[in-house]
Amino acid sequence: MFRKVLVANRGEIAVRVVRALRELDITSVAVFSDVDRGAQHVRLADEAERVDSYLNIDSILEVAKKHGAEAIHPGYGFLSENAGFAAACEAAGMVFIGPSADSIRRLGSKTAARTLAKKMNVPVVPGSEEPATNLELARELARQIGYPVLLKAAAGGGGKGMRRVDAESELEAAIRDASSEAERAFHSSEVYIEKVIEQPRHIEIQIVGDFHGNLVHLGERECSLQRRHQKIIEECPSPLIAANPAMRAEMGEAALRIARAVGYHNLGTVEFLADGEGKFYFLEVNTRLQVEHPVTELVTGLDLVHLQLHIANGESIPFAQGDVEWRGWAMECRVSAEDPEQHFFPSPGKIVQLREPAGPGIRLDSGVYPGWTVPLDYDPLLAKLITWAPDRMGAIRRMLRALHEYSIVGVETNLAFFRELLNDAEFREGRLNTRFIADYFGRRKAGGEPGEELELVAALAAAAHSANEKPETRNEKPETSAWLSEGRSGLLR
Amino acid sequence: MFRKVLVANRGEIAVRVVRALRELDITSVAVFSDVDRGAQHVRLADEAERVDSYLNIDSILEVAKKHGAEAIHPGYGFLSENAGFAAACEAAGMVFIGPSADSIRRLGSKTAARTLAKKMNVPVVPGSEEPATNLELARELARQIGYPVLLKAAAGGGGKGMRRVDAESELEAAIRDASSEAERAFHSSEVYIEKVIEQPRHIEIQIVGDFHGNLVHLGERECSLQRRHQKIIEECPSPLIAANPAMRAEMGEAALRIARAVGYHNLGTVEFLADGEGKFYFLEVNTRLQVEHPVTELVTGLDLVHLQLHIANGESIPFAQGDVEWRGWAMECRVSAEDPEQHFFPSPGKIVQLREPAGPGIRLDSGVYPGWTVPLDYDPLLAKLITWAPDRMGAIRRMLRALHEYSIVGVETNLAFFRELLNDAEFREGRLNTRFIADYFGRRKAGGEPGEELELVAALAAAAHSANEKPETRNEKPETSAWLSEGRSGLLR
Amino acid sequence: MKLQILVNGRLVPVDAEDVQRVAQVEPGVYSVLLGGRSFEVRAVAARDGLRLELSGRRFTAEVRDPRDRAQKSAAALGTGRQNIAAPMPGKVVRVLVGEGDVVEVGQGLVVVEAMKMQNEMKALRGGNVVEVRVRDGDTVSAGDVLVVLG
Amino acid sequence: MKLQILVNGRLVPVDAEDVQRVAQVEPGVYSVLLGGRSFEVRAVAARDGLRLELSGRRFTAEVRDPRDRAQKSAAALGTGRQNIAAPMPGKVVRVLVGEGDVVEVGQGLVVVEAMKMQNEMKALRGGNVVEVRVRDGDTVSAGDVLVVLG
Repeated sequence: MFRKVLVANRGEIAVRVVRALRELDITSVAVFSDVDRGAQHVRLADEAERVDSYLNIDSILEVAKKHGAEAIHPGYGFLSENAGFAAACEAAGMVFIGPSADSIRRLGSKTAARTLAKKMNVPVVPGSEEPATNLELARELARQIGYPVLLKAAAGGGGKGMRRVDAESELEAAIRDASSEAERAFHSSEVYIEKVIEQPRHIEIQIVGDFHGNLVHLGERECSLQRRHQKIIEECPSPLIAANPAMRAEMGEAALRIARAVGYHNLGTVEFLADGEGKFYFLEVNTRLQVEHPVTELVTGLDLVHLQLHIANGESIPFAQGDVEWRGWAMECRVSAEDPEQHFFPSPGKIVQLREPAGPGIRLDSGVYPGWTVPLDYDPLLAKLITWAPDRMGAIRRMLRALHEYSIVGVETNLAFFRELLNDAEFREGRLNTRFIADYFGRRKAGGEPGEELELVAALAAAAHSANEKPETRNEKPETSAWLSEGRSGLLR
Repeated sequence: MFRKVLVANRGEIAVRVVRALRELDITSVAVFSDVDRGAQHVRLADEAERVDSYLNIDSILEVAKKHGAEAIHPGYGFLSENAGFAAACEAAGMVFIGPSADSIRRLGSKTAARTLAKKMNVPVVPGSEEPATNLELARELARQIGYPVLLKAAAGGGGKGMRRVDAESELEAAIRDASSEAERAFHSSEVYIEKVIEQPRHIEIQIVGDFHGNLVHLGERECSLQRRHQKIIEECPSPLIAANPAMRAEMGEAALRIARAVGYHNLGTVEFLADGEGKFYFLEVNTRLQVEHPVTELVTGLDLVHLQLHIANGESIPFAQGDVEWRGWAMECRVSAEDPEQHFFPSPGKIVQLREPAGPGIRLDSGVYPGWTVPLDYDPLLAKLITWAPDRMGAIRRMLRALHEYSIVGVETNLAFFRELLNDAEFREGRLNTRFIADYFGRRKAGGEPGEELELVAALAAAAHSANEKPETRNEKPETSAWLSEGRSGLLR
Repeated sequence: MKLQILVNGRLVPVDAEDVQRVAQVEPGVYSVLLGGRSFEVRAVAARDGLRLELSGRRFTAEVRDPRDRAQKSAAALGTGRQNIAAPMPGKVVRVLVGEGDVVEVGQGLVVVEAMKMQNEMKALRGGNVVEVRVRDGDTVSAGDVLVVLG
Repeated sequence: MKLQILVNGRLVPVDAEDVQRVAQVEPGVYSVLLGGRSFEVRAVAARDGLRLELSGRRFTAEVRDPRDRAQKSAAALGTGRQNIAAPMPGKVVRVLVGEGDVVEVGQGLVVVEAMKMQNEMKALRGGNVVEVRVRDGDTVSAGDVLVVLG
């Protein structure tokens, strides 16, 4: 097995990979940008070195060489789906922990992937084969497909550069926004157009392949709950598939057909849209570890990051398709520094108080700690709270229990919003679709008044607090109460 | 289901039960002694009331009535195996979440339980039927059985009032210590004598029964690693049974025979000693939830506290013996405020810094938080760190990873000692017995010098710390650095 | 002795003895037992008094105390009703209106990008644009006024 | 500029610039990057300087600084080699020796009960009992001298 591996990422996923490396007795090398000097992944890694950016291939490879790393784990986002990076690793004699540069290239472009899917008899959503390079072409393509249509960045992922367009009048503005967003996110403004499937569910299949031609699927994840086209709650199994068990094998086989076509190895995820009747359409392939991989781990009992490392090391997948067992139900909430009351607007800043949930059936993959300042520069994801229980209702109740214990003070978060969602009748019935969150805001009831009891409790605590803080802070501004001042002296540099 | 349940306990187990109650939408009522006013179980419960002692039946029942609780969960220790308490609950119209007072009575006294076990053809360790009420009798009994012998408190548990006696010359002092310890712990000085089985493994069977006559065993736990006759590492499966799978059914059947004989319901644990050849001897029955129950939960996928509540509510066990499946390997370390370098001497005090492990395969059942003062008055158990993995080595490595992240500053703990043990070759080979820890101290190697690099790192941190603390603490004693002073102002009362 | 606490703008009288019974369990974290029920309150000092979190709800509180009053009124001045401010730091991607324009409720005014997401600042109510304080490419801090509506 | 730090009794010189590069991540918790390796150090002030935890090891450290010296030497006096002290608070269950007794290494002197466990304080080396400062039933605090051996 590798003796040393560099983790080319940050936040909770870098922490998760560092943990896996330690469990396999592999020395971990973290990289960090200036704002991340004191980040959790740097604290937990064996070695750490500064890079000017998580996107700078040269300086990452330089660190890898300097530290004698044998392989590089890209995590998700950043360079994880960059074929050039995969190729550069190989060129530098470094193992890229993921699929081949060729697979990334062939599956990375959505248009190319669509064509391949069609060729492999995997149903796709009607849409344009080539990117809409100019407004005229876009208008024409949109007319052919018929409104409403969806604009998507060709190189994209995570909903960046995505726009729904209901009428031609909106097309020009939407194209402009989508392209500029795509340009910023992926350095490619290419956008293409596809038909909107109404009330679709987002269901994806986890696949894994090795260098010896073994390809297995690990079942599905349903990720229909999305805001800004980004997933916020994922689960395994999918309520839809739990009701139609045959779909798992069907979709799994479809996913494996695409993987086989490119001789895929390591982890990958094939995303589908599914409609009410259980018809499903190929969406795209994510050629990397997925944010929501833990729900699959809790249900199958497999460790996907361990698996990635063994496979990259040339080992065979130690089980066959028939050995994969799905036990119970797992659900994940993506805890982010954002404000659901302001269109999920990001809310970076300092975490002045943090209490994390624990106990039976709880897994917390977090990238933060008390006193950590969530930087403005990156995605607002703070942690992933995952619960397991024998059934879906058990997982939901356990999630509510964990959310009750979870407290983050200093930045806005979506914790309270998750509590609401998990109590929503439609959510509990598993009637999900990708518009669920938007629709929810439509039927959302305003929270009632706190009531006199809570006001009295608040008053008592406020009185106790000021009685308590006065001695130390009489001569200071309120902001600089004892524990905040410690926090402020944060990094000594 | 019950609407409100009182938890007659403290520490991690009270927290664990409060969590289960919340997951079942049951209102939880915590009780607390004066030193526990700010304890974690009080913070997490819905309701809380002071009692003068966790052993005071009347005041606990009074609180239960006042709060309108319908049932009482006793946890482990304290009143959990007190038949009088179970009876008093019933008399007060309160459901006692555990077996009947009659079962507790019949299985609670070790001598009575031994007799019953014999009657049910369950092998027992040769020993005295009646307690050694006086020294003369003790001498005679010990001679009959033959040295070495073990003195045990008749009412006891957890090794309290236990003494090994290798020769008659030591008998008098041992009897004196054992009786006084038993008197203190259980208000009964009765001690009995049994043969010492050399190199025994401690293996116990988890049983569960309902009011409808269903009785199922959930497999074994091996708890051979003990200090002061108290378990510190437990695992499921037992390495011995993993090597001799037939033993699980054998021991399970033996355990169920005893349970059937008393019409047992709710959770119980039947403890055995097993020797090298896989012969096993009945030891005792614990008529309550066991400290180490989580390893069974992680491997079977069952929630034992949920199960206790459903059963106490009159529901049937929702599965049959054939449905119980054991998946993977779970291991637990009991993290305590004690100093392994001083014969595991307890070390109460204030936790000034706390970092807890998290992530894949980790479960932490903790009763403490940063700033909590571990009281002198109770058992030093702080938290239970449990890991799950597909196999034993995976569970061990994951435990080491978690221990690497785990840091408790302010009180002595056994964290570093667990790191040593888990790296011990004999432990990794699963060659366990109840003398393992004692023997380990025999072969233990002294830790090497830290080396210049670590000394330099320490020096740098020390310089940074004093540079950092000076401004705030120039005029204060070193103890009162910022976060300590906050802690000191701990409880406002 | 009674203390007067301003909670969400409402005066709540509390007994000093009850305050004594509140337990500080961690810095800024208070355990309150009231009528046998257990509550945990998290308090953080803010410009305008205290911000509290309790049972997943937010409260603002202010202990009646001469020293605090000055600060508060000072803070109050900061919040003009007509101003469209940036809720967080970011970069102005595109200004959609010019001074003198008439805008309707919900109309987009400025697009700000932060944490890799574009966010359109919308008009909270109809009116005309009195002032535009930013232009494309500007970097803005939280609270910076972007546009003033008359 | 070099600072002198006393680590486990050994003087270790450090560069002021290197100290500047140490990151305090939490109160009393320091992230040190040295030669590309990542270390986390936890520091707590104690009577006799600083107690540090690092890679699961314990260190004592003292920054050479006139103000500290007084405190330290004062503390030093407290630790007599002949004293058998209670490592923690508890209750004396039984005194096993009397003044004048000759004791051997490992011989039991006093039985103290704490946290529901009986613990026998043993002689660290042979000698004779100069003084017995406790009797059965006494309550003792951590550091209280129980027996003095000559």
